[in-house]
Amino acid sequence: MSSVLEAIEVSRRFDVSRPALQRLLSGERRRILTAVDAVSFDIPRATTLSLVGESGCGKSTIARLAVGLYAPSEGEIRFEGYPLSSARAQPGLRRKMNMIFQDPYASLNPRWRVRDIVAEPIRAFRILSGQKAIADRVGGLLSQVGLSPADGEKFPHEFSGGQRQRISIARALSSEPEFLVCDEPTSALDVSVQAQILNLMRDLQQRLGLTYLFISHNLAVVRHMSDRLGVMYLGRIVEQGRGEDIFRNPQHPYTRLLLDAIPDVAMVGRTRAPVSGEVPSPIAPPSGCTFHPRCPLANERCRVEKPSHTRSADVMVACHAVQEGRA
Amino acid sequence: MALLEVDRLVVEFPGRRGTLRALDEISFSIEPGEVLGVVGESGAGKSLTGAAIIGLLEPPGRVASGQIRLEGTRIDRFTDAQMRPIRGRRIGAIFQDPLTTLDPLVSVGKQLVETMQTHLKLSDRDARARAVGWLEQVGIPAAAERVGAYPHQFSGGMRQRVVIALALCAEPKLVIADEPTTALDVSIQAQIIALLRRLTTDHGTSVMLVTHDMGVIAETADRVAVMYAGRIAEIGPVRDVVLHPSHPYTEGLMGSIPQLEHRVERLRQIDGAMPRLTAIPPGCAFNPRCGRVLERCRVDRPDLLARGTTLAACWNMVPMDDVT
Amino acid sequence: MNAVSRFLDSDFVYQFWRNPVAVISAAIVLVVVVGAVFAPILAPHNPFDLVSLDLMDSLKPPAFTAEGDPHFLLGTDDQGRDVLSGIMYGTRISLLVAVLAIGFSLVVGIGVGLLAGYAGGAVDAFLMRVVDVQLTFPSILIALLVDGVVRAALPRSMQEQLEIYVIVFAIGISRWPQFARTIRGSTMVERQRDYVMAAKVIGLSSGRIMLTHILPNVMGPVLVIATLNLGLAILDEATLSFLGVGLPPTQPSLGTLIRIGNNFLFSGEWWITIFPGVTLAAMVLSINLLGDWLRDALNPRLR
Amino acid sequence: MFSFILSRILQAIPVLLAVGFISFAMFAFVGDPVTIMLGQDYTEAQRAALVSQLGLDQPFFVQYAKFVVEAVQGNFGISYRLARPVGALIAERLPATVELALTAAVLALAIGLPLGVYTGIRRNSALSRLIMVFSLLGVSLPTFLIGILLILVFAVQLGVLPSFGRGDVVQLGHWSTGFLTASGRRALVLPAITLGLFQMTLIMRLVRSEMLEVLRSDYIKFARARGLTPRAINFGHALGNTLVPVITIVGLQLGGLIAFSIVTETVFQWPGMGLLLVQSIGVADIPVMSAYLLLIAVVFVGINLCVDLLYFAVDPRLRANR
Repeated sequence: MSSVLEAIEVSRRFDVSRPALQRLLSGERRRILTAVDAVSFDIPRATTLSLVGESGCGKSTIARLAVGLYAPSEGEIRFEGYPLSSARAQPGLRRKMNMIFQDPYASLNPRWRVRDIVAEPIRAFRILSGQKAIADRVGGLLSQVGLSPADGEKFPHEFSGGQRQRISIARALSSEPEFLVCDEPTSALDVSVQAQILNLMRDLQQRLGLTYLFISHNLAVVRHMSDRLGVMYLGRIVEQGRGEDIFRNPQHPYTRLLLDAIPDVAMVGRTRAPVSGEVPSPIAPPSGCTFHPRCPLANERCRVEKPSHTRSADVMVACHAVQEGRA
Repeated sequence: MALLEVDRLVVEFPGRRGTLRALDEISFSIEPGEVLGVVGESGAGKSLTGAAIIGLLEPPGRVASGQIRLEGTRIDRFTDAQMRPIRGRRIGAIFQDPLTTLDPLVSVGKQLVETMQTHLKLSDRDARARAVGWLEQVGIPAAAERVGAYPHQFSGGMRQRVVIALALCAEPKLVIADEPTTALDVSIQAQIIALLRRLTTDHGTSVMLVTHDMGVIAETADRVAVMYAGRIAEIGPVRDVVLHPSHPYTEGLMGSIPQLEHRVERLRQIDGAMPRLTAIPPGCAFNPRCGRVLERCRVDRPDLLARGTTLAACWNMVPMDDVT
Repeated sequence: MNAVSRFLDSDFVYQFWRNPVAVISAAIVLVVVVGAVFAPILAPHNPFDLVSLDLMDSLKPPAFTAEGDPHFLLGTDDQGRDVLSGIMYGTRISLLVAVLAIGFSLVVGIGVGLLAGYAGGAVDAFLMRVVDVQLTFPSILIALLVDGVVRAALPRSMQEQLEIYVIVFAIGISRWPQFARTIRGSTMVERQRDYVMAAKVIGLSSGRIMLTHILPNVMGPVLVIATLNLGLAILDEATLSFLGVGLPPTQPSLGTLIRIGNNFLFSGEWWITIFPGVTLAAMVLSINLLGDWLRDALNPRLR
Repeated sequence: MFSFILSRILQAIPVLLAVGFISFAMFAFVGDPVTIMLGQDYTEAQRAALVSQLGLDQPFFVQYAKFVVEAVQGNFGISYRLARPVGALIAERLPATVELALTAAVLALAIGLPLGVYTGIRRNSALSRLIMVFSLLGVSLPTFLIGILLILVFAVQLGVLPSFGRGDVVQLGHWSTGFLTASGRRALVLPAITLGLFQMTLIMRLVRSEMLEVLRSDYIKFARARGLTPRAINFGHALGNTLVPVITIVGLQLGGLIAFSIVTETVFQWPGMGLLLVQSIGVADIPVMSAYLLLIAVVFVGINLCVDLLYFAVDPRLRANR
């Protein structure tokens, strides 16, 4: 099984310093935000890798890195075996990747008709020529996502959130991609609509053999969608492996914390044990293992030494406690 | 006697193309010390219900008919001046986004002192001491030093704690919490819910918890009201509604939530979307999406009917032989 | 439903008809604009036709006063020119200058704003610094100085015939920063939106994204500001002409007419200056009221 | 905070240099000062002497550097029109303009601010609507027309106030003031109203729209939900938040009064800098124009600094971050 997308030790930093003059006068140093810190993963064809974590963990930055909207500060991303930047330079490869966004109200240009929105990638890549051929294709795509071809004449504001997300999916499919990055595609939707979209995405994956990089903060959604799973905390993937394995036997203390913190309808009447502490600022992350201030298992080594990834069963974990068998 | 009774409440928004009924004859009550969850999709009217109770509907919205009774007194016809001693003192409110609900230019201590002194006879000294006490109660570390701090000096989760302190500091009997955890990360959510639960139990405060998150309701509420298109579809003890839903909408809603415990190939889905207020179908508002639709569902609007401990607005509740 | 009937049925049109202030303002603007544009056809006299002027007709009071002449509805000036016709031709010039000037600053402002907002970084910092500095100077001062400098730089022989372009340039250059800042602000918002991301993902060029995606979405607010600025540009032109550095008496705008009439104010011939003044005020007031209404009507939060 | 102010001052220097460059470029490229100063008849020797005296034979940037050095010392060259040093001319006229602008600023603030707050809080009352209509009139009427109308009514018809000039002035060192004599104060009334009216309506409308914006915010809603009195909400919470964005614009508007006085001074023949500028522009007296431009730039840099300091007083978010 070949991998579609591969990330090798990818980091991405942002300079969030104040203007140079003020920094000089008050004698403070540059402030660098490390959004993604030496992250590696690969996504085999026709599978879904999900990244999950709280806000500020870097999952959306990875989504943008994966489609080339950001360039990595360090490390390399390969798409279909080519370095991403050279793959992006070839239209024939570039059209094989596309993206679905979080906010169905912002992801469609409000001034464009739906048919033009969906047709834009077709025109940009010159996949089809002739008004008739394009119109037929757009109609087909709209039917494929559960809308009517006649909906192409309307503007985005005439649709509900779920329908807009379907339009967004139709647009993503119109470049005939093999790889889709889905950045929180359902977190702005109500649950009943979320179920529709998740089902649609799985149907499409099976029918078209799509490969997904699926970003979400919702563990239950991630569990439903993914083959493989990466749990992120402050720019690092702290645990990565098959979804089944991680959910059955979470090893990293942060993964356990997340699982405990999720309210679940099945938990009716039970109260969860709340975890203390908050996510620290990624500009000044804690030393050593960045999770140590909130970790029940932290010891002196965790405060000093950054844990490396080790394989434990089929799962990669970055935790001293797990490695030492203290977990 | 129930602390709060809402009886056939109708809220309307007069507009150019006729009047929109945003809340259509909803009835429920909240007992002292009880947590009532109100759940529904966006646009179902759950936040509006809270705004109507506390008398802060955005114009041109107005209570068109029905009653709201607080400890037996009708408050739905009260003027703004009459409502003022009730807001904060008898009904507190918690809003969704802690980043925007605190005045950025006034220190949190001053906001607390101001709220308490508006409603309780307190000297400056006592009010200040109590402000520190409240910050301690909601779990702000080093409360005595931070009482003079400004909102931007707190993180999102800490600010929501301050908001909770502000809502409770004049010791109301009822708190309306409108999506109090939606803007927060999951691990912070759990802390805030636990805090709210603990404080309201300690002070014997009732809570109306408005949220779209069924999980939050399941672990927090005593009873739950499920809203759909401005109406209450089902209301009952949380365990019964969650585990044995009576209304087809509730049933669909529960099925569509992905579960952590077990993975399914496909989620149950309710096709279509909730109707806009301008196009609510006759009869039961859910009938076009319902898998168990009957002939009369398209014509008559069902009232809340009892089934065991829950009430559900569904004609399927009526045993067949009762149908004439 | 086709586009026209859909527009007529829209909330926008509905709100317009429900607001008497907006309707009256629109009516005034319409009357003034029609009178100005069709002045050569509609005006009772041609104030530039020297043959038809008769000094015997000079300084006649308006027709509705005791000594008025029914031929001259609003009286005549010291040259015997019909004040009403003068106003119609003057409004024509005032409007022409204002529209051209605002058009000019819109083009500059939109270009700079889009570039700054989309490019960000150093380009943005530099352009916005320029905008900030210019915004600290009142626009009338900029217009005055630009007008003075350009005129000093032009050969004397060309000054008269280029005057109207000089003043368009001077007013236009004094007003672009506002547009640039507004466009830049909304461009920065739109740039972050996912539909722009979607266009970037499929590899569209920045120019194409700016023109086909961002521009249509940032035009709304700037057009409202342009309406309000149209009124201000009319005032700018009038003020420059009043200060004597605007349009010459051979091409009299409303401002020129007021300045000329001002000399007769103390001798009792009030109509020469008051009527152009009232026209100016009514037109600008109506444009401002209309612009205000437009802003509120298009801002859904205020409803 | 000190570093913040220092950085603001340092940032202002390039701005001043840029404006200085424009002023200088006006000097260098517009018109030929030699022809203007010598008139029609001159010999080549006279011309060459003047050219070297003015330094016009030196490289461009050397000239610019000299210009900057001179300008810092208040030396702006000789007026073509009046053949006197521009620095002295401006110093003579400065007090008249400053006193006029100051009076107008006090007027605009003292009336505009409360009216803005009132119309913001009582947005639907009849009085508010009336005030709003009048305010639009204030924005729509050109300043010179207001001046003319005021003269017509108070000077010509009623004859109670003078229509031009400054009245009697008292010399205090280098400063001539009209505040100290009755005729000086009387002469100030109409020009100050004319100048202040536009800014007043602008400030009022700005305060009102900001106030409305703030009153819609979540924290005001939350304050109402806590049962605070309207007084506490309007003045304890809404007003402060209204002032934050208003400060910048009001600061700049009031600074603009100095420049706006051009029109007022022309209408009332007020012997200030604005009148001087208008007279200079008419005959392309470039040194006066460029000196005026620089002076206005300095005024604005000063005002910007004051605005930044005011922010510190009002907004705790700044105090903590710097």
